[in-house]
Amino acid sequence: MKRYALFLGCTIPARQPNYELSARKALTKLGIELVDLAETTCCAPPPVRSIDLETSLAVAAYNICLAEEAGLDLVTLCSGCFESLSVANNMLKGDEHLKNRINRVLSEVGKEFLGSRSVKHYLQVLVEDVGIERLKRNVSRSLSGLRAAAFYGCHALRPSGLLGLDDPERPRILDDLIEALGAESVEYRNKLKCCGGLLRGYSDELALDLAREKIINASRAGADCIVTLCPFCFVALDMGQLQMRSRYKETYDMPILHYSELLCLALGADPKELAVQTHKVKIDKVLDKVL
Amino acid sequence: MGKLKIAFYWAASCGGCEIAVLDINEKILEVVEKADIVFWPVAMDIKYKDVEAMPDKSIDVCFFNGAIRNEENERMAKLLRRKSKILVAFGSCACEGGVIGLANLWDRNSVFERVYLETPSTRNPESVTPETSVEVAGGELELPKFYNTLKTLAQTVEVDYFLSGCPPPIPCIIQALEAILSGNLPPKGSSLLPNKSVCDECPREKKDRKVSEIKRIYEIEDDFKTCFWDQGVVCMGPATRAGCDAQCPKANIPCTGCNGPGPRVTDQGAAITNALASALTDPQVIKQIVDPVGTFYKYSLAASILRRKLVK
Amino acid sequence: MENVKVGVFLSDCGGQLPKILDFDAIMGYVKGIPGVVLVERSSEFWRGEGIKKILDAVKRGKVNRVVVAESVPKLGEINIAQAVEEAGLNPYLVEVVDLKNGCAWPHRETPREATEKAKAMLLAAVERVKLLEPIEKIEFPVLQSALVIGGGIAGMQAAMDLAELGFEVYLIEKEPFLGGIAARAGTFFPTDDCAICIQSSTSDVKTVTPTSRKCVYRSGISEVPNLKILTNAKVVKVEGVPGNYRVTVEKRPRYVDESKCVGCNLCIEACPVEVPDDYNAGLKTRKAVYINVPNVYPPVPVIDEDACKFHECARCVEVCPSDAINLDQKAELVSLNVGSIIVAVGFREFNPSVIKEYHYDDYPDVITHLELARMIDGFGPTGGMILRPSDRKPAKKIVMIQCVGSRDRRYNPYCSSICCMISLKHAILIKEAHPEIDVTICYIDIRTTGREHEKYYERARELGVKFVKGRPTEVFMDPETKRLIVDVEDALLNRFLELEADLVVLASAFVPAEDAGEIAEILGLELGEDGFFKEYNAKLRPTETKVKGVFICGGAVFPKDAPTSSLHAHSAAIKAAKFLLNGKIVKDQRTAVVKEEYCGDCEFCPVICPYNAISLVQTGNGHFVARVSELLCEGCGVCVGTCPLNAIELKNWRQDQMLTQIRALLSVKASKPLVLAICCSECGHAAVDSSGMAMLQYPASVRVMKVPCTGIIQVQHFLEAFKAGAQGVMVVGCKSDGCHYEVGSQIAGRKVELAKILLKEYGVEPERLEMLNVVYIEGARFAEAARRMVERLEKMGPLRLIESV
Amino acid sequence: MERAEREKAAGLSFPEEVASRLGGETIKLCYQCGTCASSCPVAKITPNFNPRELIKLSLLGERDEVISGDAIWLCCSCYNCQERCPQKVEIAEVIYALRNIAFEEGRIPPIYSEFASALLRDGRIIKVSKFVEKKRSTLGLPPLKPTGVEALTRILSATGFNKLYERRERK
Repeated sequence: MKRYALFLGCTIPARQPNYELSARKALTKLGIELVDLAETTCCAPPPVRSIDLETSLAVAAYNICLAEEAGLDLVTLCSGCFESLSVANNMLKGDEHLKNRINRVLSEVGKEFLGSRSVKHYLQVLVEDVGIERLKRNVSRSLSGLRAAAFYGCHALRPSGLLGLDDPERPRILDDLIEALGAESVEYRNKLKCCGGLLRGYSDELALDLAREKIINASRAGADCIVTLCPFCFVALDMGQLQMRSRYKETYDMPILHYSELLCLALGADPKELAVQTHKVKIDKVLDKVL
Repeated sequence: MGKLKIAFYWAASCGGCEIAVLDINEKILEVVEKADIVFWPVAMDIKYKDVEAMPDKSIDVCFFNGAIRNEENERMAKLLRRKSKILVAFGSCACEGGVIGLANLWDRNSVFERVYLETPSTRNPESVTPETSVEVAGGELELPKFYNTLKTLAQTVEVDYFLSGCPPPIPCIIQALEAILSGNLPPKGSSLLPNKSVCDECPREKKDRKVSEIKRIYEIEDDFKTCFWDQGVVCMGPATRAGCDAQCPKANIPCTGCNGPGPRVTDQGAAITNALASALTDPQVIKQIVDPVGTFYKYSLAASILRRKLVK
Repeated sequence: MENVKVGVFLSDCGGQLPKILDFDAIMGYVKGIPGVVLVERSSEFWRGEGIKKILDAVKRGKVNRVVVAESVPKLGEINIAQAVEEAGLNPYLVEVVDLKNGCAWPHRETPREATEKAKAMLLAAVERVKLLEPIEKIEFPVLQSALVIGGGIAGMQAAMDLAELGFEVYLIEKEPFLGGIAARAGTFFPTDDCAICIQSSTSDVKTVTPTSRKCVYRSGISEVPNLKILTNAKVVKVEGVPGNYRVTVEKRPRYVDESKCVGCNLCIEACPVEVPDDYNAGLKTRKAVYINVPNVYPPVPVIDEDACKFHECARCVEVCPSDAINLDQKAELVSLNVGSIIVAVGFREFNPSVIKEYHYDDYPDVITHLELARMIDGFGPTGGMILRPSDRKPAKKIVMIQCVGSRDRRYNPYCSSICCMISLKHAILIKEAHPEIDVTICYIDIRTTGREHEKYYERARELGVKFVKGRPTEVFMDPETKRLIVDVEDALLNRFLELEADLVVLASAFVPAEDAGEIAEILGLELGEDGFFKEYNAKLRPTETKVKGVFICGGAVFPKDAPTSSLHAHSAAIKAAKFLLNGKIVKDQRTAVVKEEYCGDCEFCPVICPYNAISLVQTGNGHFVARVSELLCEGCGVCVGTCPLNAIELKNWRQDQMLTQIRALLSVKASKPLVLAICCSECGHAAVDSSGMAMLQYPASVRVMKVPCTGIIQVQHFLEAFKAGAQGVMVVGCKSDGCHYEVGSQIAGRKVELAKILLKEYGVEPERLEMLNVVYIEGARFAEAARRMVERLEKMGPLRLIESV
Repeated sequence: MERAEREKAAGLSFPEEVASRLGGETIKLCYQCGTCASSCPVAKITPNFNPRELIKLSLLGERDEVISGDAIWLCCSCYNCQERCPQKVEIAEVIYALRNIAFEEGRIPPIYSEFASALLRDGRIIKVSKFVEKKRSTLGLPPLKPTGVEALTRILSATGFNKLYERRERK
């Protein structure tokens, strides 16, 4: 059994315990042990980076130090956390000068970044530690007939040089994982473009425009739902649709699912255990199709 | 022909050279069969005045180890020169000043301060340092004057042969003794070590001779077969006389240069920096050298071109 | 031991020098130097009556060493050396000093000091000349033959030039047919003629004028006397020395005997195997036995080993009327002896698949320009039609994307230099033949820098080619219409465009030939960071390499259009001819030599030698020692400056000679702090000369010593100079990337840095040592640095090296 | 920014100032090919943001326009441009560097100051409400482990983040 330190970040515990729930269930069921670390903080994502790049590196490195001390690799459910921590981890591993600079900051809290651990997105854990084949064998409720639009968002893939999750131009990981559950992964236009999530709060208009395009393209391609791998994208597309309804006076009804929720369903979970009622756009259409 | 008369003397040195003489093992029997040892303070009870009493040139060969650190060393060097037909500078200290030659980075006062006052183990509440004469009960005591600059034997008197090394390699001592006993000696002024460098005897493989980073020995994972230079470690082998059979590199320690510079070189440290400058891929690497003098001149500072640090 | 008799000949430059220098004092001083037997004074010594005096003294045996003080050093040196040689004295027993530019003029404000410096200069010259030994010249034979690697435009042109000059030439091409990348390109700019059109052989003068051009297969290239063409062949090994290379060529089997084939092509008709035709971008198929296009040389089919079923089928053997097909042919090794080699391996198109956003690898309608060129070619797979590969329907909208993999720091940072012209040429050809086709070129910058090139840009605009200033971010297929869309910002409009396209043509970068690295390795040539062959000197020796007798030309050096390739090829041919012409290399032996008994096998010198002139050999008693090639050594002394045992020396710059010179220069005192300036004989000393010529003043206490290259300098020399009384030392060499011996000045710089570290430890101010990198025109920089050095030393106060014991 | 860097930055031209900062190092490599602009999802929907223009303005030294303008805050950090830039300009990082400069000068959008104050107070940029925290057990989730607010505070004061933030507060 492989053990990981689970890095929750901010959005998930604050807004999406249902995501955490499904991810914990699925991973545990597939033989991954998750350890919760004390004293973690925000991963220092783009909003913090915008204020001070050095601070964001130091904060990310601090959190990695906690994992180093625990002797565990980190797994994240959030692409934002994945990106912040991976970028810091790989930048510092590759740049002695920068590492020393950040370690001078960390010495204030008695930590030293060593670069001895890796940071993974839970999709990587599913592919690398569980394996597609084993995943398929565990599927007790095939999702065949479901047309799912895989949505990668940005920070799971880019900057690719520092993340290495998948090919940033032709990613397959989420598509493969969707198809492993028996569903069909549908192609749609501008699949790899941003959900606009990071503009929320600064320019809701632009953020919604970007999210809207995703919803339209996916429905045009005949998708039953959009599958995300990041709580930020999830909010942008799910909550986003409610806001779109009032802003554009149009009807949007595209269910948004975390991949882990889809996975739990395929592994045979009762939707009630997953607290899916928290979704702003109801996912009953999807449930009807797969149950 | 009668038995040869041989003398050994020990000036400023650690005593290792004396041990090396004993390390020739059973060869010593052959030596004493063919030669009488007439003067050897470490092993025999003979006073200076006995040496002074000897006729000039009455000693056939004198092996002189140690550097010239003080007045007494110099007096004895001159005395033994006068009494000996052949004077051999024996060991790094006599030949190149040796490790103690690094004291030429300081002067008498700073050496005294460090040695007699500052070292953590020193208890010297009255701050006594050596004086050349001291009044004591019963008269005046004289101590030899400690020089500001340590000299090699050749900087003091004319030397006939050099047998460097810290201590000199045993096979070379044996060869030298055989040459002396047989009278089959090279031209005066020669070294009794081979003219090649340690590299010539070293089994390690040389590769591209490019140094992009200088490391100290503990910073590398030695593969036990690649030349230290090609692993980024400064090894004095290229600028050091052969004769030791590269015993340090063979024991996975880079050469530190105890056999002294090659026959056509006066400055061992400068010689190795030439090679280093050629091998560096980036001039900035130069800054990674920790203790350059200690690295390049571990045994030969006193014999180098500039000989010592300037004292203003 | 020879009795050394030095004659010193002092030119007063037509009476100019005595206005500054006290000639009587100088003459008196020189007379007193031991070994000097004759001192003469005249207005000039490098020609006329003056040189006769030197000749006379040598001929009559009065002197056997000559020191001349003359103010035209280089010219004078050559004349004097020649004259002395004629008089029967070895020309390397002469030393020339320049008292005008090196002393009187730059110190004319301090005549007394200048006089003292003149004494020092003459003393150093006399002491040096006393230690000089005669140096001989050696001749090495040069075979009258050459190998040209690569049968593209450049290789063919160079091979024909050399063959027609009378040398025996082998032209080898790794493909089965001549022509190279150019042959695939259709037509050429700016001549608008066929790609396969080259110069015609001058041996053909009976029927056509020698100025005419012809297709490769009509050019008579195969009939040029002395020229032997080997196709389907590659170099596998090169041994030997310049002038006498032994080359092993592997000739792969063609399975069709060139001497028997009559070119009827019955075999091709009969062959049942069809495979995609790579040469034609896979747009059509070809047989297992094939020729690329009808007009190739040799006009003999070749069998594709990977596709042919050989004896299982053998239909071609059955139909061949001349019994030319031999399915059992084997690869053979051919050994060639040549004096010179020209590398003309060309370049190839970059595979743009790695730029995934352009989808070259998975959208069939995204192609490259070479593929488009095949479509435009009437002999090509579409007979000149511009079709979409996906469905073979005519393309109506074409978008070309420039700088694909060029000017891209992720792949090739350089500008491939010909892609703009290729795109313009193709756009024009398409528009002229099919005005209805919409052609858009997306560009970052349009570069049309050659003569007559801009007119292509104009013509394209006239014809209605559209230009969009912007590099597209991606090519994608609209999921609904399945058409290609090029997503680009037009920076001039400040607007985003989604350009629909039937065909997207990528102006893919041009990169080094696949075997460039292998050939470089075989020949010991250097490649640039870009992977192309590196020229000896981009400005002055653009077709030469560091390996004597080996030349480079055409696209092997950098992507080139046809005119430039031709030009380059002719240059390489003339350089090769010049090398071959005498039948021998005469080389004086002012070279390095290893005292083998002292060589410690540390193996630094073979690596550092910029000319690969040093190798390791095993001696009789089992030691490995370095040995210098008398042919390859250029006498720079970089090895000398490296050797930690002083086991290697230049014959005319021995350690004793250098030390003697250092001490002599510093033995005549000056009122200001003495400085030794060690200058290389190239840019370093040229800058000193030029400062003198311009009468720029610097203190006469700066004493100049000339060495071949600063690479010869050792750290010991600095220390010896200080010990001999120098208060400061300057090293004056070429700019580090302009060193005439490649690495010398760079290494000298590092030695200075290292020595500064040592000096600091010795308690000597590191500022007493300085490296100055100059070029000839920077005499003012030298004078300024010399003045500053002396000022600095005056402030520091004197250097007292050994205090009393 | 480290003190030495700050001192170096003073008196530099704007492009150099940006290039001397963490994240801004690659700005001068830009040759205005526009790949970033056509890669940018935001630029396609608003005339107020174009990464190519933003870099051009910076390279021309239009410091005020860049730092006080709206554009630097409109980047959605999707890294599409950076991924495809043929000159390896780290465009997203350059924009962070520009935002850092703006922040140092007290120009910061309210949403970012909300993030910053939440971070300083809770160690998270989004607060976990008591309600949600209590709900965890009913969902069957383990209780949240304490955050490292104390360590974070020390890190933020070591990097000067606190002061940056306070400066904004004063403005």
